[in-house]
Amino acid sequence: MTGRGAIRLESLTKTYGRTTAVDGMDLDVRAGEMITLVGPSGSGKSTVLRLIAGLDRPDRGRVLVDGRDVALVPPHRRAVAMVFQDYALYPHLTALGNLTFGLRVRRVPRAEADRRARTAAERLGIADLLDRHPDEMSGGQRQRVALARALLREPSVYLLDEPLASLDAPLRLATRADLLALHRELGTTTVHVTHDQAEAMTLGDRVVVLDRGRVRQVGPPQQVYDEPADTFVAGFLGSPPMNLVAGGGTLGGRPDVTLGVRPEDLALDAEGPVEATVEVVEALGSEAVLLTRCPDGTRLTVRTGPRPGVRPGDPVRLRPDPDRVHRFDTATGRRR
Amino acid sequence: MTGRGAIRLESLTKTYGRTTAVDGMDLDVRAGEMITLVGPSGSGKSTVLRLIAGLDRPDRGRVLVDGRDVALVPPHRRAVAMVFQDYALYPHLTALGNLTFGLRVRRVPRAEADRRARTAAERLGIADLLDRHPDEMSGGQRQRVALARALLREPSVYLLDEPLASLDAPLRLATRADLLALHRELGTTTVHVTHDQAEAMTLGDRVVVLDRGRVRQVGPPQQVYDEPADTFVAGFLGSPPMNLVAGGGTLGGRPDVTLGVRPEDLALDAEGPVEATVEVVEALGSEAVLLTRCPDGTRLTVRTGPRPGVRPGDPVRLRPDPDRVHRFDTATGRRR
Amino acid sequence: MKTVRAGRQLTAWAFLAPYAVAVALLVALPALLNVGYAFTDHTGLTRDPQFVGLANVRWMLADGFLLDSVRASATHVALAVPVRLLAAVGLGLLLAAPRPGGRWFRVAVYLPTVVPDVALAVLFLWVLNPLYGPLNQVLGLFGHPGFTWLSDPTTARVAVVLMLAFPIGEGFVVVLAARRMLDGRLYEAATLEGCGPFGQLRRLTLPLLAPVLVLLAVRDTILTLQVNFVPAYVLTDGRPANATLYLPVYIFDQAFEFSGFAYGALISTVLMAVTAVVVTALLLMVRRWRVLR
Amino acid sequence: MKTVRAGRQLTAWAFLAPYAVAVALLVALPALLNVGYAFTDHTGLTRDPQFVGLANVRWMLADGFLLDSVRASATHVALAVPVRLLAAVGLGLLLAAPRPGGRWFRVAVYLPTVVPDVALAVLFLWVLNPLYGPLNQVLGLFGHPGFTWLSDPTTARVAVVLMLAFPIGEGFVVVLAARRMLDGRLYEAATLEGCGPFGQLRRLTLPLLAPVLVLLAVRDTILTLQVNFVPAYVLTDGRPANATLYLPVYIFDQAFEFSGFAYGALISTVLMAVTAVVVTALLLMVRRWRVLR
Amino acid sequence: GGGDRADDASGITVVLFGDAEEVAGYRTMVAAFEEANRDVDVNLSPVAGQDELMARLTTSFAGGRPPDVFLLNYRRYGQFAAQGAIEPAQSYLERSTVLKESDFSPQTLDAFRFDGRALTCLPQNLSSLVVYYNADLFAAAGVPLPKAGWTWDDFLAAARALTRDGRYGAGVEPSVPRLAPFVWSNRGELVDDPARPTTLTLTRDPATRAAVDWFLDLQLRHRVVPPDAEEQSESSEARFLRGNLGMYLNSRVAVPTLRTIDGFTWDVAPLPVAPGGVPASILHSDAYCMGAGLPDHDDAWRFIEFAMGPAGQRILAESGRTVPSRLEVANSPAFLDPAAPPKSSRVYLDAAPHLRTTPRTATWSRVEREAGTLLEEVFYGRIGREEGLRRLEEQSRPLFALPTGAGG
Ligand SMILES: Nc1ncnc2c1ncn2[C@@H]1O[C@H](COP(=O)(O)OP(=O)(O)OP(=O)(O)O)[C@@H](O)[C@H]1O
Ligand SMILES: Nc1ncnc2c1ncn2[C@@H]1O[C@H](COP(=O)(O)OP(=O)(O)OP(=O)(O)O)[C@@H](O)[C@H]1O
Ligand SMILES: [Mg+2]
Ligand SMILES: [Mg+2]
Repeated sequence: MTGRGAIRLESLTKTYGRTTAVDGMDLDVRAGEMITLVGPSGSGKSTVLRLIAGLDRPDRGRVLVDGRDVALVPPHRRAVAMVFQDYALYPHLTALGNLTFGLRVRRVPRAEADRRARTAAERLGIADLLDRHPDEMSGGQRQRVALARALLREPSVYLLDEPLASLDAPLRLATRADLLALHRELGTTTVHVTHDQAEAMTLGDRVVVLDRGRVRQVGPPQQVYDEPADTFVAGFLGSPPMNLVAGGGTLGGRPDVTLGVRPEDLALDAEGPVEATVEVVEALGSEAVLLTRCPDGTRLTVRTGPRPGVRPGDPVRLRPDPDRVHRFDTATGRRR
Repeated sequence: MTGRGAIRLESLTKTYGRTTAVDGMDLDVRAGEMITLVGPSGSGKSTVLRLIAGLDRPDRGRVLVDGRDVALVPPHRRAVAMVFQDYALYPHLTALGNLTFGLRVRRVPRAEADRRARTAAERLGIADLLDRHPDEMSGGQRQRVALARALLREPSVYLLDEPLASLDAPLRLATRADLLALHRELGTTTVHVTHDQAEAMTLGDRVVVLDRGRVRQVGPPQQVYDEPADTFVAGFLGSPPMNLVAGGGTLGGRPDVTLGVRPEDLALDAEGPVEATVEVVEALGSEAVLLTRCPDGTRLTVRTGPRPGVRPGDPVRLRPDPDRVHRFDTATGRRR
Repeated sequence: MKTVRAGRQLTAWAFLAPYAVAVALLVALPALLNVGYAFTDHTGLTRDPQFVGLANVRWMLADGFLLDSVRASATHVALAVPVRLLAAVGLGLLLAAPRPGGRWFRVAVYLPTVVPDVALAVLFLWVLNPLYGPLNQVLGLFGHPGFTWLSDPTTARVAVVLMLAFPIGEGFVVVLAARRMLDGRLYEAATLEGCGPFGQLRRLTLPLLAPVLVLLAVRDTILTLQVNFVPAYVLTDGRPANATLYLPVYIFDQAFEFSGFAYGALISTVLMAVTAVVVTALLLMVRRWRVLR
Repeated sequence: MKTVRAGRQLTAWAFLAPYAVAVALLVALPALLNVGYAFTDHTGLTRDPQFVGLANVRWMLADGFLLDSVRASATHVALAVPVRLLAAVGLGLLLAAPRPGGRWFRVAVYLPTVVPDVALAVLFLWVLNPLYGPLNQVLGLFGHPGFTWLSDPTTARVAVVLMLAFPIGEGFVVVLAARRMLDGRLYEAATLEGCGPFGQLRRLTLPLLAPVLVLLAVRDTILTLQVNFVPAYVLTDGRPANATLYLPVYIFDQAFEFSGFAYGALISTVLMAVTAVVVTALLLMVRRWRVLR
Repeated sequence: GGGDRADDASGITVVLFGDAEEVAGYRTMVAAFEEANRDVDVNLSPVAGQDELMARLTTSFAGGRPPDVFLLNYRRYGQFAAQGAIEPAQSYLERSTVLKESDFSPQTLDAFRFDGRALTCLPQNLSSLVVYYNADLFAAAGVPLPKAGWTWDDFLAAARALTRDGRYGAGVEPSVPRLAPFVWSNRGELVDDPARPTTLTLTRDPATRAAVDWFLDLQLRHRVVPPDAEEQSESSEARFLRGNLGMYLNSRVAVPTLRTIDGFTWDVAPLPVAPGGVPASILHSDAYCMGAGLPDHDDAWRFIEFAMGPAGQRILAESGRTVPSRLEVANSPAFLDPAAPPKSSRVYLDAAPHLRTTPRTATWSRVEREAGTLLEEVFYGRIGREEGLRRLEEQSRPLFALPTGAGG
């Protein structure tokens, strides 16, 4: 807790009407850390960001930045930059105007502001759009303007709400690398929401899994992936998700234990202990996903290399990696 | 060309001011086909959809539906349903109102319209949001309302502009399956824009790669993936993208030929012919990506299983799959 | 956060307070006084007004002229407000879309608003002239003998409404601007759902513009009840047979012409109350629309 | 597509044509005639008007009273329009945000607009009373001897402006509604970029509302130049020394009191022209803003 | 209600002005007329002031529907007569079996001979400027009551004696018609040529100037009339009604209001005479006119005959507002009734021989308005006397020569 921008959420709660968007959430973000929020649609990710930014007031609980309760700090005095899920670009300004808005507010001279805006725009590949208005840009272009605008802010906390969602794959990859480099360089505390598995795994020091406004698990991505705290996390992280089989089924085990095995931990192996029939082969180019069905009706998803050499209807045998079988309490869903 | 909804685009061109969004595009979509448009941000994907829908008038070229030029058909008489990239929900109506809007326009009785809206909402998991207004929903919830609204339309053509972009991974997977099932069931011609590699590979009969308003390649997804027509397509499809090495480099070959090898076609092999040093290990949970650098400075991306057992700085040897090395003309970029 | 809000509220109130005081002192207090006068025998210049209780009210209830006046005002509002609204909204929506020549048409619609009230009334004196006026000439083309417009109660009322159907520029421009503020994307969505121009009008434009339309209706009601008085005064001054003796004209006559200051105060209090009721009713109607929340 | 558009255009024009004809026949033609009258010796009474060439124009150029009147009107517009706009916009923006008691305050701001013009003038006659009026009483509290408001040209003009600073309900409500139509998300974005309330006002609200504000300015200019005549007429009737002899009052007097019908036509033509010029200038200023495109 | 009935073919429209009491009188008269002439339907359309009347008449004429009968003040009828908007009454009167010229006060009739000979309208009353006084205040201050032939000095002395304790001696509206009788009494003239005036003569004629100065001095030097702020706070009429003003200068029009006084005794006196001058006052008279250009004037004339006949004149006299122009009624108890104040109503009749009129040109009302505006400025000391009077003459001069249609 030495650097600037350490965030602490204490039993934070926010209710809209009858919907509890955030439900008694506790979280510690170290100064300079980059943390990723993931969770199903409507689980309160955007709401958490809004509460940290001060755009909404919590119904209960506190937000502390660098140890101080910021309830009394109005949003425009919190050094926070945010990328909104729906961009929130100023429709009456050009891209350049959108980028320099905050700089001008902070009395950066026009020439200097323009220069900095141009640099940021070049980095994100929107330098030739600077005189367009938001309604003259494509979705991805708008999102890049929104991102560039936030990056120009130099805050003590970045709040990014799916900042790369509308970008195509190569651009997303490049921008992800950019964000990482920037974070290494500046060390600004960053809270980042994403739906993308790869981003969740690579773009944060830790990942927070939310479900219906509650934290399910917090930890380094690989750890959360490898040791999901419960069936919810296990089913949520990873695409395709983990195969979860109630105990005593094809994968063996006891009735009160649910066994889980990730698709990539099921190998096609003629000697494998599990017998199944291929139903669908999804070729994803770089890999393939087999949807198989065991004699007892259990469906198992298997991830293989690009050209698995099997076709729908083929009988196969599967071998779960014994080190990689997860055990959950069937009643509570918690890992055991 | 027997069913309804065959679309033919003939040298379609659309210019906004100095920007040519769509540039002499030719495309045939068979009746009942599901086709995927991919391309970098700003490459004209949304514009093509708008031209097909009749929301914009082409500057040149024609749109034919079932063989007839539809230039004279106003948009509200074209049997087209569209999901907009920015949703375009009616702010003054609840989710239910948004869903039943089109049904009511087509004089479906209120009770029947409500029933159908509820069914569609349940399918997409938004049944408990039906009395919310758009500004009371999360991003993913809004997108699902937009999708449900389009699905209720029963048109002869679906135009879907990134319909799943804001959904979390499990939901996206489920919805993708739903869309596929629906398409199999109804056989409605569908044009679909996506940034997601998995969707591009699985959700269309054919994929169309656009670049700056021009078609670069059309074909079944696996074929486009396996035999990209040029370096642009090779670099665009696949994440991480194909390693492209100018001829005569680490991968060998002639100077006028650029060689390409996909990350998954580079195996870690102590005997491999290519020598490299690991720079970064990106653990993505289900797999890992190694960024390596050869002695001549060439960077190669390698895709491996989840726990590759190497660390940054380790020297490794790589073996390209000889059947999977792509050859492109260095000058034109075209496949040879 | 509470304190911050409280602080900001304080600033806001600091700005608002002087205005509040001014309204209280310069309008509310005198208005109350005015209400007070309604129960005296004040004539505006004579001795200290004496309290006369409900005498004025009794007189009012028996006042045939007032009844005429109320009837005239009611008919007028019932006719003129819809006509003016329809014209302003219809033209505003039709001309909001860019179309060739639209600019000139917009100017043409606004033009009559620039004509001073008095001048407009004078123009209409000529337009309505039973012998040379163009209106009767046009009716003549269709074989109609024409009307002596200002002589018959019905045609006189119609004539005033007709005159006031032209200076609608403000409403027109408000509708124009509001229509242009609506998100075009919604219309695209509706179009693709099979909604034609009329469906869009009914299902999008009107609901989305509802607050603006109600505002215009409220404004026009007040305007028509209270302000559009000069042209009517000049054109007909209550004639014939009190058919156009609108309430403000009557109040004006009472307060300034016949020294019935107290009585004028009473009627204007009543007029204010009626206006307030009409406006409140309109606003309550609107509260049901979400957009105004 | 061209044909479809053409078809739709036709329908639109079919709706517009009757109005165009009506405007031409009932407003434009008479207005031209009015211009024609300006060059005759018409008195509005019986004789057939005779063409007198530029006699009226010559008289106009030499008319010292007209000069007074123009000066009065110009000062009035220059004072009243900014004051009214500032009040309407300021109050509209302050009261757009929900705040406790805001509803009542909104009603209070709208209230004076419901007071009939004539009644408002009567109220102000009392407010401005040099001995008993509350205004001088308040000044007295601050040790100021007070003014004989309606005796001095300056204070008389100020008094009229003061009176007209209250019936601003329409502009107020328009600003209120427009402000509420703006996307709150933009304000959140601006806040997070460090923009305080004043910065938001300057950088978001005012630019985004620019079209509405210009509209209000245009409207208020026309209103102030031409329509806000009844209260001024009642309150001061040109006194003192023609300091408040605003143009419409002068035109009214000319045309209706002194049988100067032709001259009245001439001045109202000029007034219309001046209004048109002012409005055009305002609108041209606005064309530079993108929002109106 | 009342006199306004739906138009029908045999009806006539009568437009006239007056305050509530007067209008009540007119209504009674119209009812009596309709009683006597059941075939004629009168549509009575009253307005309050002369300004509204002018607006009403102009719009009626411009709209092609002039009223059949309307009441006009003689200071205003010039602009109508000059336009031929009035059907001249002379020939009707000559043919009439009901009315004779000799029934009426000749000074009044003369005021309505536009070209000097033919009668344009028939004047219904002959009021004049007089002094109303609060007899109780006079008694309390020990000042002798005003009487015929009293002088300006008497007036000033009385006013001075009455001015004290927030009370003022006299109240007068600073306007040309109020000033004029003083000028005439001092043998001055308002204009250079009463028949063809081209300018006001307030400064160039020493006698006129002396009268003007005396009038202004009431305020500026002697301070016996309420100053600006006082007058604006409470009009002289209201002050007099409250018993706080010694003398109040007005015409007969004030009587209905003054009759509501019950706290003190009041009466009326003629205007004071200038030292070495002649008695003079100014005519206030309104006449019934018929709109020109109507198909027939028979019903209109019948109405005028009734209104100007004994019955009509008596009804109006009883309202207290008018001094009947019909001599027999003026001299009858209907007007002179000692029970109805003022006691000395004969003062109005005695003034008749000394009545004078302002010029009857088409632009006079405009001159009067503009001159009055500046006179008020000078009277209340808002601008200097010399400067104000100079500007007054200068600014009003072009108005005398206005082209037709250019107002005035
Ligand atoms: N203004 C509001 N009024 C009512 N409910 C709201 C409002 N804003 C959010 N909600 C509800 O609160 C819950 C959390 O919303 P939030 O936007 O935080 O979700 P999210 O995790 O960002 O979802 P997504 O991934 O779809 O963007 C949702 O159920 C949403 O419907
Ligand atoms: N109304 C407009 N005015 C000017 N330029 C426009 C307009 N609409 C789109 N463009 C430009 O046309 C090009 C194509 O836009 P389009 O929206 O079709 O891209 P896209 O392929 O959908 O991109 P994305 O994936 O980012 O949504 C872009 O460069 C965009 O900036
Ligand atoms: Mg969200
Ligand atoms: Mg797009």
